[in-house]
Amino acid sequence: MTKLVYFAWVRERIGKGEEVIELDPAIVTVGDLLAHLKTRGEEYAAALEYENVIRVAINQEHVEHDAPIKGATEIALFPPMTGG
Amino acid sequence: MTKLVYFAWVRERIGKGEEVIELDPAIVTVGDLLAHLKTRGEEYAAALEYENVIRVAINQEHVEHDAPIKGATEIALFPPMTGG
Amino acid sequence: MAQPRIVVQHDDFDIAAEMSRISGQNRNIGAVVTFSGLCRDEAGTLAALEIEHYPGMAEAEIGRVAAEVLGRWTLTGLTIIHRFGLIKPGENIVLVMAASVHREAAFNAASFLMDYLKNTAPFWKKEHLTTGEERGWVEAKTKDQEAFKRLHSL
Amino acid sequence: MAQPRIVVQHDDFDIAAEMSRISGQNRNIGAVVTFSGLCRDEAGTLAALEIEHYPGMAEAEIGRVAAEVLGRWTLTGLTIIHRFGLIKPGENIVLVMAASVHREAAFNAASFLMDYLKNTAPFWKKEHLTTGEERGWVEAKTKDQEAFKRLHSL
Repeated sequence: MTKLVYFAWVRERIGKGEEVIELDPAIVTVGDLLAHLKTRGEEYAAALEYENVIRVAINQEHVEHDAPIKGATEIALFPPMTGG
Repeated sequence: MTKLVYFAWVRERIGKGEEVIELDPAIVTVGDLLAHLKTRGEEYAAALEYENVIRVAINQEHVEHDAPIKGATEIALFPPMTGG
Repeated sequence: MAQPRIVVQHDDFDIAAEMSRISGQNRNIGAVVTFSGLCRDEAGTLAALEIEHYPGMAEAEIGRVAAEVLGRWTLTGLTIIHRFGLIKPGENIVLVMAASVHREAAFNAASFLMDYLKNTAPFWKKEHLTTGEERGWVEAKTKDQEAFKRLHSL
Repeated sequence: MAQPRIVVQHDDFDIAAEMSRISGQNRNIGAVVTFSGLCRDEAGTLAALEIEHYPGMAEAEIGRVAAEVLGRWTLTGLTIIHRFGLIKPGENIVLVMAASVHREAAFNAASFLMDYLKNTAPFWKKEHLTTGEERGWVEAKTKDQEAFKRLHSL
């Protein structure tokens, strides 16, 4: 089981802040995960429409879209940061 | 009559903070003034020994050594600044 | 130097207290550079900013940025405070305070830290207008996004 | 912006009060960069700095530097305070506070202002040692002297 967490407009479009899901072993990279999530419903498709702007962190560290998700206990999806 | 003011080690070596002197009309530039002051005694010669490090301000604005002193009411001589 | 001081909180901070804390650590500090980021009123149109953050990762990521800065410049103290929640115009959002023996290190460290922080620390701003509407999420500037991509080669 | 605030005094200053003063002027300030220059203890050897200044010219020259900075960067506030007289390790010597809409202007203005000020404002430091002796006048750094010469082509 993997915990997914969402922030800002990704959270708003998906309609929840977090969820725990079972990931198929065929989902190897972050890119695979994003493609899979888009099939879970309209709200996911809307949230992840512009896939390449989505930032991803695994276990609270930024990763690239080709990073493997093996070993992830928490995967976060969010828009580009606007702090500071 | 022109007021001369001295700061930091220039003041200490000359032994006073200010004085008012009558300047000969042949003293045209700052450089002429420095050369003249050096003839006024050992303490002046010691203060102005390394003439090119001496900074000069006329009426409270930095000037170069070739600046004319005409119109000066206050001429200041001091070492390079070390504020900030 | 001691560990950097990193705080993520809703509450406001006290610059004078942070200054005493950083300069009290060491009597050989010659320079303290402080950056305060404030909430602008956008010519009277903005009622408040709502700042969302990723608890845990926010602190961890600021810690990674601080470690990078401490590897590049020799500092005698470093404090970073980032607020979240509802923040009104004129209020503080972020504080970066860098102390060093000579001023160049503190200036460079504080400036670099802010650039880096904006691009990598997980905070997002939403604007609430004085009309009562939400203008929505602030968009990341293109130059900030490009800086992030250079760092992470996405 | 309003006139810069320029103060030359013996008394210490209050950073929090200066911050309120500069940010209270305008609700569209996004960034305040503060430089505090402190008296170092030089590894315990320094008892105090004695700062001599040229009254009148000190204020005038800081005003000229401030005008130069305000011509180069768009600021919403600028404060410069320089102390004189006897100053002990850990105490403040100088404060530069620059406020702007975006952070780059405030950082660049504060950093430039300090470089410029060190080279042209008529202040001189003498060191008093913990042994009771005077070490004498602090020598200007070669790079500061060269910067002054470039400015004034002496």
